[in-house]
Amino acid sequence: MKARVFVTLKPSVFDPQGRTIVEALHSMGYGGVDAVRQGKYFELDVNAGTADEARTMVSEVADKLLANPVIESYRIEIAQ
Amino acid sequence: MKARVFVTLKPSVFDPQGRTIVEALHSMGYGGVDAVRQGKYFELDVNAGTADEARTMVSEVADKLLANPVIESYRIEIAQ
Amino acid sequence: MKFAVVVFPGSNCDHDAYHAAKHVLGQDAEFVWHKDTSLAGADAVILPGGFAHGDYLRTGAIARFSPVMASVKAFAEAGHPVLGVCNGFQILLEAGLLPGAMLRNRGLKFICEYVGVKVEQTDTPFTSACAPGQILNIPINHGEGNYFADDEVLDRLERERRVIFRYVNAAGEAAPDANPNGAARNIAGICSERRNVVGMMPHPERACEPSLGSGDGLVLFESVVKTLAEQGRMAVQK
Amino acid sequence: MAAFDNATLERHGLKPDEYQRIVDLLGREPTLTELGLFSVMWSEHCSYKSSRVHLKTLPTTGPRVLEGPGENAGAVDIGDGMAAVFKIESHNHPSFIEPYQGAATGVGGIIRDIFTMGARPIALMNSLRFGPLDVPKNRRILEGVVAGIGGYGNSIGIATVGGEVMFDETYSGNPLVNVFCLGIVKADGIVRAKASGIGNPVYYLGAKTGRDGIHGATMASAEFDDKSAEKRPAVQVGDPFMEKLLLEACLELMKSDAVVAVQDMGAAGLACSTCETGARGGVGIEIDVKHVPVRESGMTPYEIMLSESQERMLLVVKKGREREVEEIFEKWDLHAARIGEVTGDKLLRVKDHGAVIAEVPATALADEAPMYKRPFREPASQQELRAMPNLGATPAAGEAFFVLLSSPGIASKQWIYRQYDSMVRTNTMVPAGAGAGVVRVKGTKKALAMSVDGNGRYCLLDPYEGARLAVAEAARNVACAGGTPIGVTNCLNFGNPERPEIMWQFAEAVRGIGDACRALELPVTGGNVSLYNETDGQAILPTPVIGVLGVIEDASASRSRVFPKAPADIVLLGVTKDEFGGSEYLKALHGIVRGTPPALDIELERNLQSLLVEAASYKWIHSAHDCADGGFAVALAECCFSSGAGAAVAIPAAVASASSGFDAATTALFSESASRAIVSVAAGQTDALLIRAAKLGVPAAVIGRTGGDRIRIRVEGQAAIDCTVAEAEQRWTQGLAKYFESKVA
Ligand SMILES: Nc1ncnc2c1ncn2[C@@H]1O[C@H](COP(=O)(O)OP(=O)(O)O)[C@@H](O)[C@H]1O
Ligand SMILES: [Mg+2]
Repeated sequence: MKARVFVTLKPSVFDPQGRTIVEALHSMGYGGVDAVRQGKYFELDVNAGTADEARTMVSEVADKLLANPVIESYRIEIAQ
Repeated sequence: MKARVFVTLKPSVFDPQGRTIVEALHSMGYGGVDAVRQGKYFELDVNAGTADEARTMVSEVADKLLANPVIESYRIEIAQ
Repeated sequence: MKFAVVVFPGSNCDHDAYHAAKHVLGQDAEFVWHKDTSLAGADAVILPGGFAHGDYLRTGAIARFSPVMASVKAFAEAGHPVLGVCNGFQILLEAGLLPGAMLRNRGLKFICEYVGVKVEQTDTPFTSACAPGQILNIPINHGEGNYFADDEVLDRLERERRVIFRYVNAAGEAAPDANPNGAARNIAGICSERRNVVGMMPHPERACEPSLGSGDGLVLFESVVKTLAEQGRMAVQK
Repeated sequence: MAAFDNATLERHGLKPDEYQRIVDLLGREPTLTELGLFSVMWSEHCSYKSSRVHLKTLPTTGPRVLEGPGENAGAVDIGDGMAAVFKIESHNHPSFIEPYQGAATGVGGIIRDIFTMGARPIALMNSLRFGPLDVPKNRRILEGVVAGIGGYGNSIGIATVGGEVMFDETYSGNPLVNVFCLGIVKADGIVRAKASGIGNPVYYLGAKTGRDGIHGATMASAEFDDKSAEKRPAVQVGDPFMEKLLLEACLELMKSDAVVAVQDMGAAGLACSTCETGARGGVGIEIDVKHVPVRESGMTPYEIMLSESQERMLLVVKKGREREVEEIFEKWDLHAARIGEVTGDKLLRVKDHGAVIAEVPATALADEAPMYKRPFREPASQQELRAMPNLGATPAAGEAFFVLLSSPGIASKQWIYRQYDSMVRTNTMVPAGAGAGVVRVKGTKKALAMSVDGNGRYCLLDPYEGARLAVAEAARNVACAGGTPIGVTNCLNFGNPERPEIMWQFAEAVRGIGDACRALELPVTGGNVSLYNETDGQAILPTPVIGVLGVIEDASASRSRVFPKAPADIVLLGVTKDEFGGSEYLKALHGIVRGTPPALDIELERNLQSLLVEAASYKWIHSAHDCADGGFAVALAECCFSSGAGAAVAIPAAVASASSGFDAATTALFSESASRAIVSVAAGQTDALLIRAAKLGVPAAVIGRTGGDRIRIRVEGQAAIDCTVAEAEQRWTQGLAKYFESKVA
């Protein structure tokens, strides 16, 4: 089973990378991009009986390893 | 308009981070995770008239800046 | 001769390259701000190490759009010597002046330490004064020096003798345990088709004075002087 | 007390009597914004209210001192018209909450303190404390802290040239991250943070203001409990790229005389920087928060004033010269905003779209915080701690040697410093991990040597002696590198000062630092205090960390600890006594921290340091290394490691003092007597060294030669240690690294 995890900085947390990217885009002429936030994206192959089981396991994994709960939050998608 | 860009390493490229994560997960008892690939995830606020316009602009941005075609590929989602 | 050292916002080995060229080697050197576009008067260009634009997004990804890069490209196309060190190498890759890309170090950690670097080819402007097969003791200092290119590109680089530097052990072998970062085929540096553009991860400018630990890097700077003198391309000041 | 209820005051960390003091100073109830200003400015972190009475006793003057405590950093004259600017600072609490960002922003903060003075930062060091590494959480903290220090320092391009790391259970919930930065500046180019010139514009430069770290300064002044997790939104994220731009822009700006004052925004952000620059200059500052660039919508003036977003600076510019400075901001693509001006009324006045929302005498915030003479008392358990328990049979010396070498406190720190750029700007004369940090000063013949040291175990047993020993060790490390110590900075990490036992540790430690510095004629030019380092009532070991800076007149005389390849005489300087209190030996082999720490004979120490500096300057010696944690045997081994040389030596038995009950070999090898060093001597110079040592009254003996590939130590004629350098080095190299071995090939 495939799972995807999207990890993003919490909205209140400063994202220097995103800011630098926007500024680069502006100087390249892409004034139409107002804001960029950079996050992480994980694709996991998991061995689980059901989508629910997969989700439970992946949430655990995200909590413990993939995301830093102090500054990040995450979202999970399970695809069969 | 919100756009999301997912950048992932091409399958042929070794992903040292993904590999380290799998090993860490195995040693933490998550044997059920077979493989992990780490990528990048961007959320963009774009100023565009239509979803198509947004997509065009974001593809350009991804081609030029967000992804390196030698090692990475990307996928775009536009959400209103 | 005159070295132009390009300064990107976030470059931090710019002074070291300048110091090596000017104060150790005794040649002329000048800084060129990334928003400038003139390389007039320069005989060789150095893209120094550092963290241009913080290396945010990807190393070198933003820097390649700096105004100066068009001039660097033209300078390279005219056959003049261009050296990219560390972040400078990463920028050359992103700019397409050299093939391949950088991945994170295999161990995922930043590494600062001396390594053995073998000079594989001496027919570039930056290795012309080296002995063939000479092993240099120079430091690396990077988190993303894991050179990647697909096999086709790698084979072509080998065929065209464009792998200029390789990580080696004390015996001079490009063995796996001599590879600090996982770089494909222990590659530490490569050159362009015309051989005038060289990119390398190790920092020769940090190894130009024995009192700091090693003087092995100076030969790269001496090489440029030698090559340009041989080509009659500039008046040697020294 | 009408305006605010107790809960509000408590949230602001203000005691009722402190609130009353505010009302008295203002002659009225404060507004909420004003309450916030007082809350951060009067916090322990910003006001030093518990520590000031003691800190005042430290010696701060001397012929070389250009700037003592009070400015952003201290400055000393190093000759050639140059000054060294240096300081150490803690970022302990933020590093526990988010190790990477906490440590990274700590590095960012101390670097700003240095370039705020107009100095170019050229070296960093760090002093770290963690809980035992068999606990996964402690490993994660260490890994994050080290990555954060490297992530920031490497990116901004300042070499990390030294540091120290120690481990103890008490640091598990309270890791310590102390960072030191050194900069250089022309002596007449030092910039102060004193606002002046009524009508001069006040600029805000750098990153936008977000809700980061609001109440960080008060957080750093409160103990942890189960609820600290709730304080988490306060985490600040470092942006080394922005700081690199700020650094270059500020140094460029300060070359012109268009800038009157510069102040970084650290703890307590805009509040602190405005009232401090105003108070120092005896003027007022008026700003309107509507001009402050913000990152988030809907920020209140309260939040804007208290935000601790990183990488921001406050500048006072000469009126009429605005264009000049703005051009420099633009060159570096930095956002700047004119937020107000200098006034003559000595008030910090904050407006919100023209309406005054706070109006407080700048000195009331900056200088009028309460000063406490907190009660202190020696803990009842102190006598018991100082007694040595019966330890049973003594393990064989060779076994103990290996245990010590692989103990994380002693083991090689290469796994750590390999992640730091230790060479950028090509000044580093002593390689990472091979002794004190040494950087040359380009444009002169000189080099600067520096070391940070502290030993919480000694301080637990006797904070006064422990602090003196820390000063002595840091200075000795500098002297071993060939540097004459010229200045001291310190970072005082302790538990809750409201407990008399902790306050006693603090007072004793400060007294010890003062006495040692006076005896060695070393001025203390600055420092930092971090209190409330305790979790659920368990305080950390009292940990004063001392940073010493020294000058090496001729950079080519700088010395590392590493033996030469060619054979050389080995000389031991100093005397070994039976002194095991607080030793690494007791900790690593018996798991205890007991006894009396080594006695420090400060006269001997002073003479030893003079001898070391002289011996280096005349190039009598190849290498020098002090005997500290782990004693003589460990120090000798460290001289062999990475040299390619072994050593064969014979040493006498230790001088008996208080008997620990260990056998002769164990005592001679592992006792931690102070004021000792191992030097390798240049060919033909042994007599010169010994004669000079005798003149200075420093015991000195040729104990053997370098060479071969074994470490062989005989004590009183009996073989005590005999192993290959390789097998010893393997244990030393793996001792720390083994906890972090990645399985990725
Ligand atoms: N956190 C650190 N960062 C950088 N270097 C470190 C760190 N910890 C230790 N080192 C280096 O490792 C070496 C050994 O440290 P230590 O045993 O404390 O030295 P000493 O015995 O001279 O007091 C020194 O050169 C020191 O600078
Ligand atoms: Mg030490």
